[in-house]
Amino acid sequence: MKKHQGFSLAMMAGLSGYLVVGSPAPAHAMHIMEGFLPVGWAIFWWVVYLPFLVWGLRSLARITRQHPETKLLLALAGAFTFVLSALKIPSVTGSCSHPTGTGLGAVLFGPAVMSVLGGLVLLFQALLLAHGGLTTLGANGVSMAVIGPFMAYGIYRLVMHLSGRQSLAIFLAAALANLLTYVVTSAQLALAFPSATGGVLAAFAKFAGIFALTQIPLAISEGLLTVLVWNWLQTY
Amino acid sequence: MHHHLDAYAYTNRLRPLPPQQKLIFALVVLGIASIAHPATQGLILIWLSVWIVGYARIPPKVYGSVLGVMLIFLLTSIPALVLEIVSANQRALVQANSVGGWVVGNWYCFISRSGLVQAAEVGMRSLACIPCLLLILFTIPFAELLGVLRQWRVPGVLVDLLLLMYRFIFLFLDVLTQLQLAQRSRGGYRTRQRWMYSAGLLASQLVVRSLQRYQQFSLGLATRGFNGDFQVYANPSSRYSRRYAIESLVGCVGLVILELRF
Amino acid sequence: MFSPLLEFQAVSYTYPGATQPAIANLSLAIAAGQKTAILGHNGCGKSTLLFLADGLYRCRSGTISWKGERLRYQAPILNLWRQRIGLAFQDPEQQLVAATVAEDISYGLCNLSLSRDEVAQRLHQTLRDFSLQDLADRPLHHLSLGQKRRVALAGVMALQPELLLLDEPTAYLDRLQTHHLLAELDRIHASGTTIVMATHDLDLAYSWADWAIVLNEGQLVLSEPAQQVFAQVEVLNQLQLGMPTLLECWYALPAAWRDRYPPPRTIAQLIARLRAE
Amino acid sequence: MFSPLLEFQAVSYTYPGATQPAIANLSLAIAAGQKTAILGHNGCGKSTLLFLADGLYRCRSGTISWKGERLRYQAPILNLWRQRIGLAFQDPEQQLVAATVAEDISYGLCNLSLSRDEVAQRLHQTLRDFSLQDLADRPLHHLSLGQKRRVALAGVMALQPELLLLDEPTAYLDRLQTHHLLAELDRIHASGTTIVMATHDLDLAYSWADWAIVLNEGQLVLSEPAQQVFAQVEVLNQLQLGMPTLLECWYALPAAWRDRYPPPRTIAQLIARLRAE
Repeated sequence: MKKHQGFSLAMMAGLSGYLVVGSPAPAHAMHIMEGFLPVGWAIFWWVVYLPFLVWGLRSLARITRQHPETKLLLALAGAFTFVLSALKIPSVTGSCSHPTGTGLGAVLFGPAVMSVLGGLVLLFQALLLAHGGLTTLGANGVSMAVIGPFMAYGIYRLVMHLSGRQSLAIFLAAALANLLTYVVTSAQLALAFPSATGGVLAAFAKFAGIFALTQIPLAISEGLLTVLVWNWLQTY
Repeated sequence: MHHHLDAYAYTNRLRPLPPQQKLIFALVVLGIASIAHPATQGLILIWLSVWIVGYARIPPKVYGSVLGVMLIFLLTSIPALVLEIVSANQRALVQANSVGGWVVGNWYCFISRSGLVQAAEVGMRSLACIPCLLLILFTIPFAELLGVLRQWRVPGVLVDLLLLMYRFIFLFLDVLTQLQLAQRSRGGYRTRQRWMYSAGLLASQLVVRSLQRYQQFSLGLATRGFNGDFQVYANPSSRYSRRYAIESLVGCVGLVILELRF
Repeated sequence: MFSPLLEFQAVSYTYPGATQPAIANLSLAIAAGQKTAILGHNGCGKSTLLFLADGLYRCRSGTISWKGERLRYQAPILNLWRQRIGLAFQDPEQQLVAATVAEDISYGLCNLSLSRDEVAQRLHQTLRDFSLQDLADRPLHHLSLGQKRRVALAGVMALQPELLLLDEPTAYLDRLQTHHLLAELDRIHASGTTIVMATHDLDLAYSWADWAIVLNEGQLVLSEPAQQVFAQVEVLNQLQLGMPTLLECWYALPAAWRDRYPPPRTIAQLIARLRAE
Repeated sequence: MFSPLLEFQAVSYTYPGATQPAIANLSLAIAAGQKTAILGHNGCGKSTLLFLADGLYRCRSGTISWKGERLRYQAPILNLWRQRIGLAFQDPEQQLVAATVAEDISYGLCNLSLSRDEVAQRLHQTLRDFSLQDLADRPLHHLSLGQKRRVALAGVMALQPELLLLDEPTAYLDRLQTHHLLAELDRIHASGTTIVMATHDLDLAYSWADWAIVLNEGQLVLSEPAQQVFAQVEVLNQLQLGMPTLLECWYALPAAWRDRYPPPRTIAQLIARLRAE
């Protein structure tokens, strides 16, 4: 019995230490790292991501044929997103993490454009910083470049339609896009690593639960930050 | 910030090799690593580390620290894979799978045997795949990678965007580091509230700067006869190396044979 | 007198949203083969003038012409125009686009729809001319400011313009870098390119220019041979532009000494003249 | 001899990824109340030195101390350190963060967790000191470069540092703007602030500095009273730094004339001495 208690004490200490130190663990800055997903799932997410990529590319090609200078603007937006994700912001638990910036990008440029730009940002993060990876780019692309931006754009439109309050719309768009990105990441991990007893749902609850502790404050931080940025931009 | 990671791609000893040779090699090994058995994956980790540290002469300290950071992320992700929670009355059902556990209220929390196996698999796979990514990162300059993408007929819009983004990323990183230093020199980031305020100012400055850059760059492009494309002449100065080709071919075939014997 | 290469006739330009014109009713001519300096305070319209000359801004009134042929703002004409007139910006970051030095220099060449061999040949010639061979495969963000300026200039000169416009080419450069740049400009000038430089560095303009143009608040004050401009001490002082240090020293000397010689343009000339006493 | 305000002891710093150290085994002392100029080519380590002095970079070896007290890299100590030492960056664009002039100047003050009244009072004092009242609510991107430099300097001086570090404060400024800046620096110096200026403008350093430090490739070459440094013509020429124009003119004069006077520091002094002949 005594041994058992010591063990659980050690487990509790380990768990809390883990929660404090290792914020969004395998999803560093919410990216699943290279080689983390089984090959079947890696391919699956690539296949899911590709249609969005092609669709985004088509709309980009159309825009840039008419106005070649928009390439500059898009590249600047992409570089901005990349650099923003290198910026550390404090989250309430005391750890630091990075904003995704996709919420702001989606509201400014639309979700189709972000599905390509997000992918390019992920590629740069993999090739320049070793964040994320090539095999897992499909999975990360779906969460960060497709679902996050679509959600942000939808929420922004919806809230603007319902309340007309821009600050609120921006806050919700950025915060929920951030939050949803992590929910999708959790779902991807749960699908790949279902719990032996509870299946996918239990695994999802586990992953989502663990990340929630750091991600919810972070999502709020990103929402607030985006509102701050938006308000400053209004003065220009 | 991370400028120095990019610096090695331009100064490493494998620089003269054609980027295609290095890229295809890294991608093939990455493919093998993502489906192989743990023992093969271990060999891949060792082999590619020899390439990065031995052949490319990336300082072991730098390579080690990047790998170390990855290892920390891996370790922190293990609890999520091995911990399981079931309601206390189901405890008997999972006894076979449990290495040890404890009761919290109505819940039984345990370390699962299958989870441990899974964590080991994931860990080995990541440790084999990451050096493949790092080989690309440390030895192929991004400019040469773009040349390969053009050769492989990747859509022009994509290559143009990558080219411009690469240029702008370093411009903005520079602005970001300088502005952040300036904020620190004036006492920013002292409290959490000021931290948030400072970071917000920084982000909005970046947006403003990017819009200003847009105007400046469109003038700059006009002077250079911009016609909608970003065609450049890439100078293929690389030399194909038979020695490295043989080693990579023999190595990969060896890995596949080893894999099939399992 | 001179055959004017580039000519401004009553040109005005106002920035969108501004109340004051940046360039007001300006007429001047740039002669072929000359080294022209455009002088004036920051904000006097020097950069605007260069942007207008390169067809980047569209003048609100007046005409700009090249060898008597008037500039019209249509894409093919503008492209040809900008091929003849090269512009190096104050901030080299603004015109560098590609990933490496060689790629960036080749960018302008590729826009000319030359053959690949022609591009390669001119690229290598340019790299040699500007001693950039060792930096050819270096990414742009690893270069120092002096090197970036050299690359930007090389990218402009690769297109073999007949007229080269430089906006504050020595800003942020130290003496040694300035010295190298001037040597490069001398080489470019010797090869037959006309050069116009906008600067607020009077010492530099004094030692370098044949012809000087003085602007103030968007208006032309002087456009005369450099020696004549720098002799008008009162005008320069009234505009608070000051005088080249060398000339100030020279005027400080006893009048009897000065009468026999024209003012020296370099320290070496000054020393030689003093030795002669 | 002097009471050193800031002291470097065998300090080295290498940028991450670089092979050569940017600052190598450097020891020097900045005396209170003096006007110190740091001279050297671009890339010789001037800016790095200032960043190290402000605690923005952490030195790899050696110690930096303030009035004998050693700098340790812990948040509260660094905060206090940076309150005493103000740093104005080379490019004001990279230092100004807020939207308007008043907001930017108050940024540093708000970081000090002063009371609202105190912030407002010091903000207005600073606006008055730098004659920025009229610009207070102007957005920063509408300002000219000279105005931006003034705002950047005001933002630093609002924190009332004891030591002011300036990185190339006159780069891109024209003569008139340089003149105004120097007048402002004189006021700051007269109010008791020690000033260190990194510059490659020898003419400026010669007329302004009491003490001069010469760096080359991250190493200390000279740290002596300015007059002594500028007398070492051979060392300066060997480093290809050149000489102040005024001094070159002076040395060009017949030796018999020069023997009776120390070298002039301004054109006015030169003229006065020549008149005396």
